[in-house]
Amino acid sequence: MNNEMNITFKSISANEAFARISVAAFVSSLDPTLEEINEIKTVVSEAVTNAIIHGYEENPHQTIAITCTLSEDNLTVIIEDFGLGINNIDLAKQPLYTSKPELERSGMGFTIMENFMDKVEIHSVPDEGTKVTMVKEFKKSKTLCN
Amino acid sequence: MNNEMNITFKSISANEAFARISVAAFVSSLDPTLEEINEIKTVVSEAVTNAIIHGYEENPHQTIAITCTLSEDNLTVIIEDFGLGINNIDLAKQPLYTSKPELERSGMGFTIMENFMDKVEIHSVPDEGTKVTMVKEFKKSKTLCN
Amino acid sequence: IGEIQRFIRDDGTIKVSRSLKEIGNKVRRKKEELTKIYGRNPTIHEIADQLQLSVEDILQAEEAMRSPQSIHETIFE
Ligand SMILES: Nc1ncnc2c1ncn2[C@@H]1O[C@H](COP(=O)(O)OP(=O)(O)O)[C@@H](O)[C@H]1O
Ligand SMILES: Nc1ncnc2c1ncn2[C@@H]1O[C@H](COP(=O)(O)OP(=O)(O)O)[C@@H](O)[C@H]1O
Ligand SMILES: [Mg+2]
Ligand SMILES: [Mg+2]
Repeated sequence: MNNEMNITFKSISANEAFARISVAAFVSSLDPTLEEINEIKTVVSEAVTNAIIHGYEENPHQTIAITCTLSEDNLTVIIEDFGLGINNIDLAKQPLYTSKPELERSGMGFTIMENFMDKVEIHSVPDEGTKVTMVKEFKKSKTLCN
Repeated sequence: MNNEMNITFKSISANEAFARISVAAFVSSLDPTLEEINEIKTVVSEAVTNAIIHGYEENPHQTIAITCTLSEDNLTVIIEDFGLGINNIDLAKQPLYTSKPELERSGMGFTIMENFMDKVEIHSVPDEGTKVTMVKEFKKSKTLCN
Repeated sequence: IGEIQRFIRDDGTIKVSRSLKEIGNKVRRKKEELTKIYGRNPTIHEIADQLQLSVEDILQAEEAMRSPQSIHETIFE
């Protein structure tokens, strides 16, 4: 069964948990494993944190949007902000690269997303915002058992 | 800190759990008691079920929208569908009244909402849809501790 | 609604974070057991069925295991 949801929320760090739990709850109808749930939670947290810290530089009055689409055996999550954008996407994706070393960022956000998801696409326009599209495939064998 | 979120999702009964968990996760920044969380989850379930069963008569291709606003010590939840609407709101609110006795509905949805929430407002236009606005106040003493 | 709520009602609200952690530990143990039996990671429904919990309970317990600042952790403190 195809399914879809959208959430929008303010750029407040307390909403990171809300976003993570909402996406996890939405995905649970696909009957994922705990590993898959935790991977999805982690990538949602990374992308939402990026939007808050980098996209909006911690201005709490901005909006973050998430769209999730489920088809038979895969999930697409799109996480979007309308903030500063990324000048050099190739540089941003490099492991350990961070533009905010003073905040003790690890620079591993995009690397984690690429590891846990089957596809990660970053679309970003300076001063317009950033849209991260991620796809995760769930094993057919498992979903067929239900 | 004021906070706000919106969610929209398809009128599929699997999304009832998603909606309930999302609203609970959002509210948890107010540091509610477990009882308050359970009350909120229950009213969200009742209103979403009403939208699916009555508003859309189980057509799974329609959309339900929820908006939550948090201020210092209260939560406003608005649950909206764009379905059949309610002809007689006073009748609909009566305990035990149901227009679908064949589905073994209890007719207690609105009564439960009125019991668990501090304010319930129903706005409905036949063939346009139904919007249920609910407010819950949280005890000040508790939220001040944060 | 679920086992967690019942647990809390029986035990008093103060222990909520501990009871969630206990459920989280049960979930981890059952997960390992089922992984051996099935030869793959069990799904969230398979774990829920075995423990007679709801999927919602499992999600809540997993979130509580996730971080010490978890929302559930602070509910009664
Ligand atoms: N939503 C965003 N808006 C603007 N810049 C971003 C965004 N997400 C990531 N970036 C840029 O990409 C860099 C790398 O991101 P990431 O791998 O998550 O590392 P970190 O967040 O630890 O810096 C960030 O330092 C930032 O410069
Ligand atoms: N979203 C809605 N759209 C259309 N009709 C509704 C909606 N919500 C409630 N109703 C009407 O109000 C009646 C009472 O609702 P409720 O108290 O929840 O009882 P029940 O759902 O058990 O019938 C319903 O039987 C239905 O006729
Ligand atoms: Mg990051
Ligand atoms: Mg009802």
